[in-house]
Amino acid sequence: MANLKELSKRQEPLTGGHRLCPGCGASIVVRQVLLASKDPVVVVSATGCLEVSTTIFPYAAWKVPFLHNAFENAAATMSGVEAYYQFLKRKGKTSQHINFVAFGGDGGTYDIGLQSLSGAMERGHDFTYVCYNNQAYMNTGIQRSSATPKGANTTTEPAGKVKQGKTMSRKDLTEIMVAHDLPYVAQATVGNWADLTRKAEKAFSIRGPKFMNVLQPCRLGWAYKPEDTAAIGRIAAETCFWPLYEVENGIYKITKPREKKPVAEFLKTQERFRHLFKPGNEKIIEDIQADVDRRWQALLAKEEMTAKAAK
Amino acid sequence: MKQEKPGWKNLPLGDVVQAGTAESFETGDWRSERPTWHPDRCIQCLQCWIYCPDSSIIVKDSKMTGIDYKHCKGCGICAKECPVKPEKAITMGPEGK
Amino acid sequence: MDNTVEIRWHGRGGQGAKTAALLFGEAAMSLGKNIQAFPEYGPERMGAPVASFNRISSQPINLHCSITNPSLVVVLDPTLMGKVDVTDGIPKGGAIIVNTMMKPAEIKKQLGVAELKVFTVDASGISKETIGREIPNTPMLGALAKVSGLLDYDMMIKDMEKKLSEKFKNKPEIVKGNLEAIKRAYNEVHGE
Amino acid sequence: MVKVVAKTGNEAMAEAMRQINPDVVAAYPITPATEIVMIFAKYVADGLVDTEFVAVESEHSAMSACVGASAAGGRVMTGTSSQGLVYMYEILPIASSLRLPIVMCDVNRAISGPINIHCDHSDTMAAQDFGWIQMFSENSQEAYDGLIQAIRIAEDPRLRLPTMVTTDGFIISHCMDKIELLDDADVKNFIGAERKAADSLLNLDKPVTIGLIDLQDYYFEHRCQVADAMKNAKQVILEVADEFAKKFGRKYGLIDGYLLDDAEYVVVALGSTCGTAKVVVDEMRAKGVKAGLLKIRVFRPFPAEEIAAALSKAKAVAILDRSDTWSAQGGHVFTEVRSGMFDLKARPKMINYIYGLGGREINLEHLRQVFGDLQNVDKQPLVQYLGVRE
Repeated sequence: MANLKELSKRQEPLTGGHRLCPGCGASIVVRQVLLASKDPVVVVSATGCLEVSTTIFPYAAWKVPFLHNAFENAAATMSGVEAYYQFLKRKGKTSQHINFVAFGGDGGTYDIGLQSLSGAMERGHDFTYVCYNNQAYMNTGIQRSSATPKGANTTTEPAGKVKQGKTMSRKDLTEIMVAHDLPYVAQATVGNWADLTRKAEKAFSIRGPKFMNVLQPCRLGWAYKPEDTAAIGRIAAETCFWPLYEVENGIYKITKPREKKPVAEFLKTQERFRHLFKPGNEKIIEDIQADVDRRWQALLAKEEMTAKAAK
Repeated sequence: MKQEKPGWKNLPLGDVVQAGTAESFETGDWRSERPTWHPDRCIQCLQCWIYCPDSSIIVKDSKMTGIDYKHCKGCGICAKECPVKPEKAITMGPEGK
Repeated sequence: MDNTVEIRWHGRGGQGAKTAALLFGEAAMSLGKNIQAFPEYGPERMGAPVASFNRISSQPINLHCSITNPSLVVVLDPTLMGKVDVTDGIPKGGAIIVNTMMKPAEIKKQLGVAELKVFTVDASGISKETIGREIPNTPMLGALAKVSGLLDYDMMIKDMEKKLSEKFKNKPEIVKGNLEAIKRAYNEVHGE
Repeated sequence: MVKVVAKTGNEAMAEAMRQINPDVVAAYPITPATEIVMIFAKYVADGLVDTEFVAVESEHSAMSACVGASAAGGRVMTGTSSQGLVYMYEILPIASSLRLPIVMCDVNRAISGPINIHCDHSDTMAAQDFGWIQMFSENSQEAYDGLIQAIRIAEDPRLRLPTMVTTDGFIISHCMDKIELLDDADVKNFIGAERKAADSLLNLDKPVTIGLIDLQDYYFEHRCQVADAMKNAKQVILEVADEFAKKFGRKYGLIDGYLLDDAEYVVVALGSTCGTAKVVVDEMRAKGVKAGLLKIRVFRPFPAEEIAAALSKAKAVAILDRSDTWSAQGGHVFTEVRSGMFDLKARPKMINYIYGLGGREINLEHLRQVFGDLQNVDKQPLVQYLGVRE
């Protein structure tokens, strides 16, 4: 795996001068993923924070080729880009290897873009889809998505007098992608650059469709101080709210925290969960903890089971 | 000085620009907190560089050489992630003193 | 318009009424005619009564409306008679060709169409004997060629042989069987 | 060498696609356009084309993939119909604003609801505002010729506009007709061996960002560029048609008249109905009525000046719309033709017929009625629904 000195010699994928919030995790994801590529990259992005803030005409922050089409179709758009590249390769018009990377937020990936993503993954296009997952529609003002966790305060499922934020648990898109039988699926977070770039490197070393679900703390929507972005990402992993793991050809491999911290350690770092700490809401935090534990145990079991199957 | 924007006849056809034009766009004026780099304390671990959301840690030949104040928005991630103890190699202070 | 002949084919979904119209159209085109061949479309599935159509003309065909008064009607499946009005719209002097072992006079009586010419041919039987299975649409091409007088017999056989040989390169027995079916139906169709 | 064959509209379009040999095709099945894709998929499976075929999971993804492949620099085609086109609507104006010369076969079918699989022009007409060139076909030959010309038109450096060529669902798409094919080599020479893209996402030496967000300060300018290209498109379409006519003998215009020059009573129509109308024009002429037909081949850009000039001497004009705007003021063709005629000093009386929705029959009798009405035009309402039960 490349160390930081080696990474720093690579082409910087983004310039400064984009209009993402100070402390935004999305551009951290982009830089850490794309720097992991030794080969040239070509990027497609769904509509979202990342896209609108980095490409305000005539100011493009991307130093690598970049295409935006619409909100729900980054994967389908990339299918076309990759198809043309395959055509060029087959016809002997290029021999240059390119790593194709599609970025989408959780709204454009979990919700409106799920069909497009599923289709592209099933068709086996050779590209890596990276969901920069900040667990709500941050670009349009913090509306809930199916990635929004239980209890979170969003503008379309707000905490109020009789409701305490989102009532349903989040969709597990990583597992949905695993069910597509992809050669590589990974879950990572902002805050552990070595883990994220290693997973991106791994994805780039594999031919076929790859999916990476990267938890991206959002200082606007989660409401915390801008310097905490990476630190909160790390707590998400340490509490197993967002386990770091990868699935390569069906075999699970989990990066286990040294000590599994209570989920409240994660929840209390952000305003979006503040109402849960009011008297009377203890049960909700207990439920969230139970949910985290159940999913964590299931994950451990999958690791054990698939390790056996691999032997 | 305000620059005249091109009319449709002078714009290239289609919604396309050369890569990296945002470099000329200043976001340094977003800053209310200003990072200061202390080279004497810096251990050149590049944690600040890999976590900077604004590509504003200047690295030359794998060495941190300064901060791009034209683009740095002053989020403070670099200072927070700096592992140097007891005093960090990047510290935050108020902007525009 | 005057020399345009309009034809309607009746069959059941899956019996090849559409294919028959296409084949007849292609054959006529090969012999220098202007043609149209089109099926009637709906969500019907296998077994449902279906129809298909031809226009054959020595002039370019501009018309794109449906055919309501065909001068020639081909019935691929005799069990349709009585369930579908196969004689609908046929003008006086028009002809209907039925795949059946019955005699033309019997069919004429059954359909109650004194003013129409009725022809019959046992296309199912012919196809079983020549091709080895029941596909009446192929022999009916021969019967229609005879009754319509639209296609020169020798030229049509030559053209069919060429097309079938291209399609079934490695199966000469299929080519032979199909040609035989067309020839027999051409000769065995009779009417009054 | 001219090769005469019998082909349905779908087969003719698939054959044109084989000869065009696009780099990428992304498509999804929908009646009655499915056959085009099925036939083409077989060409791919048999190695008769070099195309990378992407069998997407929806029309939305079909158009999205087309945008991706075209932005990457490829020559890209697709085919669809009705709901499929409607599902693509969101991406159609993106294709034109990015100046991507995607070429589409659109088999005209009514749009839901109620669900219906048969022909009308609602799908294409509702897509008229997305910056796509739209060409209608009277028959399989026009669809075949139009598709080949569409590649040249779309990729012309002055335009770089996506282009759709339509046929009438079932009436043409499934009707076997006699058509003349061009040699593969002639098609290749006519369209050029490959697309020469101005910008390519895959050009690593000159990386570009495509599809930026435009705010108040640039959006209007970019849309104006599309408007300007549409203005130029008429000239380009005619140039391509002229070259096609010189090389292959078949001549096409933006509009095509039939016995129009001295016509007093004129029907304006699009697509297959024009063929049927020609038969009635002949009938009328035989009776001494100066009847004529104006066929609109190119609907986008709209040839308003050409139509106005062609109709200026007519006494009465019936405009036939196979779609409704639901404006209570007539169909799409009617409002555009009427607006185009406004500046004439003397205008013929113009009336509108909305007909054939959902595949409803339009036959000789209907057209005879229209020509009859035109001879008593003062007694006619502005808009009539032709062939509907009351």
